[in-house]
Amino acid sequence: MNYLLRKLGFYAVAFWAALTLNFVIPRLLPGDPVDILLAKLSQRGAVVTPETRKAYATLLGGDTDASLPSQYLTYLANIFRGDLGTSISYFPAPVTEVIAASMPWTVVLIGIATVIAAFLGVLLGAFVGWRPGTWLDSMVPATTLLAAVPYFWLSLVLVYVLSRVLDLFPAQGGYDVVLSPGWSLEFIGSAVYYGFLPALTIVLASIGGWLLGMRNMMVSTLSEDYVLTARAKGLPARRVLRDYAARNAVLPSIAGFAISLAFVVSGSVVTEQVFSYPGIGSRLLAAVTNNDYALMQGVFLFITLAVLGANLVVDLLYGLIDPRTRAR
Amino acid sequence: MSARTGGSTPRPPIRSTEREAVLSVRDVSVVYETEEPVTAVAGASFELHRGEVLGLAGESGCGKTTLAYAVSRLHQPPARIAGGSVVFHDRSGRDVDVLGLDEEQMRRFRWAKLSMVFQGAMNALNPVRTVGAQLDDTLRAHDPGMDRRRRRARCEEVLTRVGVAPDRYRAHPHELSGGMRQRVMIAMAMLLEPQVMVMDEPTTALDVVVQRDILREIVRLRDEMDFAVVFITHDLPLLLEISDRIAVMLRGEIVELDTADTLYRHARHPYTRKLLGSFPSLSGERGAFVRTGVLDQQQEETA
Amino acid sequence: MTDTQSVPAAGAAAARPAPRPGPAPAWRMLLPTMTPWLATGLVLVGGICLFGLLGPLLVGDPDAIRDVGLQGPSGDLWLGTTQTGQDVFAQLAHATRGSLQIGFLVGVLATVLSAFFGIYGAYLGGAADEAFSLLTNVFLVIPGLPLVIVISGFVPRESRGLWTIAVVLALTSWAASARVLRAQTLSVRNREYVAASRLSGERAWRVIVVEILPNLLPVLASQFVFAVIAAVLGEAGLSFLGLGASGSATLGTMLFYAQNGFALPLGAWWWFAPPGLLIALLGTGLSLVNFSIDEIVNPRLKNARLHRRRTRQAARAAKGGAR
Amino acid sequence: SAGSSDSGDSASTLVAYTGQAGDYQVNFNPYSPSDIGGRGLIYEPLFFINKTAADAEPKPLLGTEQSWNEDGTVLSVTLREGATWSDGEPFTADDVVFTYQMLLDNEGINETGFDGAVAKVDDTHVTFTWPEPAYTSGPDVLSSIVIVPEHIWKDVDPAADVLEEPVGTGAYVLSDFKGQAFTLDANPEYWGGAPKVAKVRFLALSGNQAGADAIAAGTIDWQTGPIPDMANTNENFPNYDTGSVAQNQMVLGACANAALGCEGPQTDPAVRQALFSAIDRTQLNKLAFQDTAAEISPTMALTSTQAETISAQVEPKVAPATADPQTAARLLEAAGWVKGPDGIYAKDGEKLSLTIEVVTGWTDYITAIQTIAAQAKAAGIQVEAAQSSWNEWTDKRFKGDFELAIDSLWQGPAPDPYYLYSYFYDGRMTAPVGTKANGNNWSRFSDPAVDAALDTLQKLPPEDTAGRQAQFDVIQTAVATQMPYVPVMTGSNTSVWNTAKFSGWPVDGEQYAFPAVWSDFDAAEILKTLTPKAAG
Amino acid sequence: MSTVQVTNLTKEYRLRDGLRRTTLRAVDRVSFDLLPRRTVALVGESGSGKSTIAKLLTRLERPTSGSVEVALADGTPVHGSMYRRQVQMVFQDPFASLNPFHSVGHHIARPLLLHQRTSGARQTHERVLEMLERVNLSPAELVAARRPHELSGGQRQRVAIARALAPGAQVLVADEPVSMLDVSIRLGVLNLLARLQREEDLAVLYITHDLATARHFSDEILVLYRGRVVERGPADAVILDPHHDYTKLLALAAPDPERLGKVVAGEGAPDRASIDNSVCYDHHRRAWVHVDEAADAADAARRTRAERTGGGVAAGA
Ligand SMILES: Nc1ncnc2c1ncn2[C@@H]1O[C@H](COP(=O)(O)OP(=O)(O)OP(=O)(O)O)[C@@H](O)[C@H]1O
Ligand SMILES: Nc1ncnc2c1ncn2[C@@H]1O[C@H](COP(=O)(O)OP(=O)(O)OP(=O)(O)O)[C@@H](O)[C@H]1O
Ligand SMILES: [Mg+2]
Ligand SMILES: [Mg+2]
Repeated sequence: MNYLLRKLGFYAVAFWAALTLNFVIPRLLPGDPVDILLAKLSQRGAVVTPETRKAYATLLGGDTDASLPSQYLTYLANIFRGDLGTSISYFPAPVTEVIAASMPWTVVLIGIATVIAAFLGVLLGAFVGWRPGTWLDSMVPATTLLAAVPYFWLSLVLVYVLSRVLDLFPAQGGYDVVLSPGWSLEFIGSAVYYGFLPALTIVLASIGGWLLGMRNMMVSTLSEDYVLTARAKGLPARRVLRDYAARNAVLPSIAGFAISLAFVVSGSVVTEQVFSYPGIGSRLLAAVTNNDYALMQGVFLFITLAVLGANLVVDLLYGLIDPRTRAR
Repeated sequence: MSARTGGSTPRPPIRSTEREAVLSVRDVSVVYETEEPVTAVAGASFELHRGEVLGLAGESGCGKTTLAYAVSRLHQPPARIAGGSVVFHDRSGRDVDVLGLDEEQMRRFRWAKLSMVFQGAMNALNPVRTVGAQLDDTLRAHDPGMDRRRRRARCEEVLTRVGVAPDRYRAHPHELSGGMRQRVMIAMAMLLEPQVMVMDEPTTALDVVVQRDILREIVRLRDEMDFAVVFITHDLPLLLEISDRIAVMLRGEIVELDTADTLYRHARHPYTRKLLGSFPSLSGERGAFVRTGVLDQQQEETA
Repeated sequence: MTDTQSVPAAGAAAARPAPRPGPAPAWRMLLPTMTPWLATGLVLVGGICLFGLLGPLLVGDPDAIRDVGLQGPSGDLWLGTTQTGQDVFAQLAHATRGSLQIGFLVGVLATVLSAFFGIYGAYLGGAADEAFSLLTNVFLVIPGLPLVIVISGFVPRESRGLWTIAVVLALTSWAASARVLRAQTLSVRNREYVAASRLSGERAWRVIVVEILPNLLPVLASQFVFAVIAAVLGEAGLSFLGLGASGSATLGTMLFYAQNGFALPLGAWWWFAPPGLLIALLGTGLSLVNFSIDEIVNPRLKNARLHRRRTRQAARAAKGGAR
Repeated sequence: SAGSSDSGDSASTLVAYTGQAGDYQVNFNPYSPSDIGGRGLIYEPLFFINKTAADAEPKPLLGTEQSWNEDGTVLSVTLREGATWSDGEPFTADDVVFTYQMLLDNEGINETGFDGAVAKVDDTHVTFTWPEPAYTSGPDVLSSIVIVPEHIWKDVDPAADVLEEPVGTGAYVLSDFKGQAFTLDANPEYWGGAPKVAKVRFLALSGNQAGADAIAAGTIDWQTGPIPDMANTNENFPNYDTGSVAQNQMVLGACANAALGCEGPQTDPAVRQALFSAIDRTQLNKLAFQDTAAEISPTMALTSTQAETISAQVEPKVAPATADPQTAARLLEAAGWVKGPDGIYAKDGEKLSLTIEVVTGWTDYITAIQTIAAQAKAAGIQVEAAQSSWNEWTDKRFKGDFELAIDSLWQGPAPDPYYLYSYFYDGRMTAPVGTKANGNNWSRFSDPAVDAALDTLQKLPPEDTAGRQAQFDVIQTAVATQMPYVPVMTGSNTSVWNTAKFSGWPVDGEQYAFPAVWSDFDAAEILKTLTPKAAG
Repeated sequence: MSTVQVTNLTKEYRLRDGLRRTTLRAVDRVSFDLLPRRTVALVGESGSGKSTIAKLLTRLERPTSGSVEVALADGTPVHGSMYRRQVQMVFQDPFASLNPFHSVGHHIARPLLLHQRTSGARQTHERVLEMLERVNLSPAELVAARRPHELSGGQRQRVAIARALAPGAQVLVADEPVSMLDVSIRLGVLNLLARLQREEDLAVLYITHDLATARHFSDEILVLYRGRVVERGPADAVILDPHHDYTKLLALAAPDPERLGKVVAGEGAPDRASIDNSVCYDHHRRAWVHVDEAADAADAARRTRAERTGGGVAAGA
């Protein structure tokens, strides 16, 4: 219970910090985003009323009338009302709508890829760690090489080889555009087919971290007394591996999910760009190249929110897996 | 030697020497194959009799743990048994050459015939599994046919035996105190009613008072269940109290092996005598301590 | 080893000296043992650093164009030319220097930040520690690159220099290290020699720098190496997106131009592959070095590595003994 | 959910890529700046004018005939009978009047600057009236303004509203919209008969590279934009062919007018001319433009369709193909620049160093700048590129916050150099640095003689070639000597199209339209002309 | 020659249990005096507050209430950095109390320099060697150059003692100084401590859970149970004639080879739940004293002492 409360408390703080960061960044950095944004809006034909200006000023700073604390409060109020302004690159769609359309793609892509990478990485790591010094150990430097390759470079190479040369997978997009998005089997199949390469990129590039972490923990765990005890008890090797060594070694990997997820999300932003994937990463980049500050901020906020949410879930799960957390 | 106010209970008769052997260790040598190979145990031999407590004493690093591991073949790769034999004499009369067993036979042999309580047993329980699960899987590994209810009953029985409430079956190790964890480990060691238990410093990490409780428990259980104990510690006074016979190790060799009483009063090896001399007696004279004059002075001041 | 098993402080296990202390000086403990992996890593990193340091002095003008673009590698132009006929090898040398520069810069900045928040916070303890570690954890869960992208989006190109990018990358990458450092510091701080030196009246900074820091050097080194990898990768990503430092040549900008010039579709692998590979090799080299540093931080890893050799030795000896 | 849209005979579906980066956000308001394309397919103007032809005879669309009155103040248009809106309503003169009046009422959407008066004569006739002769306004009025249905648009705010279900008279109607693509179906009720290409799908990809990949994969049929190794398209992609028409003058536009606040070496005409001479265009064409760019005249008149308007007083007529560093040096030294020890000229301690603004992702221009930088360096001019987003770049240009910017100038609604001059060289269409110019003249060039000549040209009927040429002489002399936009080359908009699936593309012999996907009205003409090859 | 007077020393730790906060009284109104050439032993089970007292005494922690007053032989109270010079500590773990990165010499030289006991490198070095000789580490020259991990546990503990004495400490707090050493060298280290104590007139607080050494090494024993003193008096009296249940329990638990085979199944374990730590048996007074009573008395004694500034006062109670 305490654990739960503490975690919830932390995520509340982290969420608040992200909101505040979002508020602070445009105010700290040079440039006048509000004017640029409004100029663009009026270029796009929107009527810029003093209210519009005020709304963007609370979002992006530059409102000299109100004091900083009152700007901050208005900003928070706007956010909680779900008002993130209008996107100019997708004018006149509101930012929230643009994000809502692309968020599911990213969530599913990264979610599945991360789960696969974590699962495979942990599995391989467990085996490599269980038998240190065998040929399996050479997988460690190999995956390190993969992890050190820039995501975008890897995805470009994959596109070139698997899509252009071998023509196995589509190089762009999230689904076959002939189909309409929906829960039809055909569409889901196509989404999986289209998502394969981006997911493969993420899996390849991130599996090394999981593997290495798991292997190192495995090695440490294997020298714990309770593993020796388990062996001395005459348990079959498989049971020792599963219930004593791997079971305990995997905990830090799970606890370290935050770091890896933030990493993967970062990498996938670039990956999405390469694959013209309809996810939130490409929206973010589009927003940046178009100086669409409102969208930029919104996307950042949503990505952070999603990462926080995922971590919260993992942390709560962790509380179930590791009984020690419940006690402390 | 002045008498202690509490008076000493009479020592039980030394019974084990006359009894048959349960474990014969002959000339066992263990080498650590490191850069320069270390012979941690050099030609150690002893016989363990049914139901006795054999103490193994010696300074840190003299090879006590290594010997204990070698007996149950738990040594990890840099270590290698360079020679000797370990024979287990089963109650059924069958002799088992421990060093000759294959992996699967060894797996079955462990714990069923010979169990261990490890040095630093505080960490010998998996922190993320319940005590019950860890007891249960031991039973399952050795008796796949046993049904869940009977296993549960057995686990609760051994827990009760060592003085842990059976409702702690579902507890996680961190919910237990150090002493309780140690008891659980002892319960686990008894689970399959082995004929030999090797205890490697089972109480070192514990508080003096708790340590006492555990020792008492061990002795009581031994009396009840008649298993033999190899008790390893560097605490000679403690060994003298609980063991029937004591082996003193020095740099990998057993330099002296005798009954506790003989060893205490008529130690032959100089090293044993040195060890004994290092322990001031609680109720006895100051021994090697040099403290003079201070006491009287204080008396004057407080007066 | 001692004769007591009183539960050591977390991490103290790592500090326990080897069973048989040799006459080696303490600083040797900080040096990783040479392994094939470490050797490979050092050769890779050393080679790339040398290439980045000396390469630019030896190659021709990386910007000079030639009439024919996209020539394949030849004796003259080792890695062929770009679309505009520029010498890829020369560009690679300059870009390597640029990437190393930013990697090193970020590495230093991030390490300093993480050391401050991790070590100082943990040393002070109490409210400061709580605040610092909260901050660290918050920074940890906020995804870095999106934040960097947003910041880059707000910073006008003119002010998006090398330093800006370095600072931004450092700001978003120190947290993980700080957490590790904090844990390590907490364990070191509780060691008795720290208390002893405080007892002798040492000042706080001296306790941190002289007593605590040496123990953290392997961790710091590992974190530094990690920060460099992350920075090189992060910068490459940013440059690839066109958000990198303006006016600097890095491997990322090279890839940007290669992508821009359709290097891959045109089969100009000599233009597209080397920068990416160089990043990967640098990263791999640094990671390999890091493995060895990790072995100092966590000696169990080293034991695992020695395991195989010893198993073999033991098996051989057993066979010899049996005969 | 909708399930899959009608399976669509893929053989008669044309997939086009407009160059849009990122997903589409639905908006088919042709007057909104975020209109997503396909405008000419759904909506139609009165006439179509083929800019790639030398003569500009308007081709009837919703209008069938047009004529000027004697003094060039009244333009009469006869409208098509029997055209219907895609919702079934008939198309009438009222719609035309409504549309033009809407432009007059909403200044924000009046991009062509229509400033006449519109009047309905009868159900099939309308007139456009100007107080002064306005010959040059004709083409815009006739061919650049799409007619919208009054019965729907009377309730629409043309500047801000989003149209999700467009109603037009064009050859196609919207069938299906998704963020990644939208599909248009042939309009069975089209007045000219339903086009043979039954479906057109516009894809959203992430940029040129993705487009090239898609061509390689055969997933798109028509794209306008660079693809690798263009010269060998036929070999690389046997099903595809390229077509390009040199129509856009690529320039290094300078913030040229110091009087309006421009700063930097580029305000010196000698510098701009030296830069002009320093460029090795053969090399540039090879390295940056895959040899697809064409020669350029310092007068900016297209050498292909507008050659006869090039003034005899301007020398050379065509920009030199190779670099001429001597001339560059001569020009600079005459203007007081001195070569420094580093080989770069300097004057009063200021180095001759110029920054060229370019948009991130404009791959050919980025390469071009790299090339020009190396060439200019040989001539003692230091040039470097600065990449920024399109918006930022546009902002800079219009605010005068730049030294040089690479861009291309564009043609007017008809093949007449007048339009380009009036767009880019009219001193009244600019503003001081810091304020946004209200026209396209972002170099801030200003010359009263040019302004007067432009006014005169407006009043001269197209037939009066001699009179017009006199004015062109004035303008072109100024353009070539002042060089506010340093001519680089004439850029081709290269399109790649699938010749295996469709025939009838506007190839060299039959240049019936400007072949760019994004050029709405041309695209409409092309799509109406194409025929699917494998009908089965 | 310095004396330490500890009066009603109390330490509370704030524990955070999720959102709740509780306080744990680790040390509760403990009073005693440390006099030159005299050793006071603190015994008690794990967690009884022994180390906490050591930390309070050496000012590694601040007391919640109560006082620790150190006075020089002439009665001048000691403050500030002087305090650090006067009161030093020897830690339990010889492996952890020396920094593996510094040479043995460095460990001893630092306090010398910090407290201006020596000036200049030469003098410091000579002094370091001298200190090492005093703790029987020779050849000192060689030992000084070594690093801690090149020494055995006993040697290390001697270095730690030398370091503690380096600033000229007159009060030594030894927190289980030998419990981590091999049995065979424990006596050596304790004897060394005793010798130094005699030579330097040290006041020593000896913390241990080993009753046997406590008895032989100290003059007075304080038995600590859950933060409170439950029995105090001359060493032999406390060990050989324990009054408090807890002391009895401890004595019973201590192994005594004289009682061969004492551990038998039938041996009854005293019930710890019934042990009461609110009373203390004082062997000097030969009477039971309630903690509150003792605390009041200590306060009173302190006040009188303050009035008589510098007058020697008897130990606590
Ligand atoms: N993994 C190992 N590799 C090399 N040498 C080892 C290893 N483990 C132990 N040794 C050496 O073997 C010898 C015996 O060690 P062992 O652990 O058996 O001693 P011990 O008597 O149990 O000591 P303690 O009382 O400290 O537990 C020691 O000298 C030790 O240094
Ligand atoms: N920093 C701290 N924060 C909170 N509680 C503490 C702290 N230090 C000690 N304690 C608690 O104070 C009590 C006394 O601890 P202390 O270390 O003084 O015991 P000890 O008698 O030295 O035990 P041991 O024999 O195990 O060394 C314990 O219950 C301990 O948990
Ligand atoms: Mg041992
Ligand atoms: Mg303690």
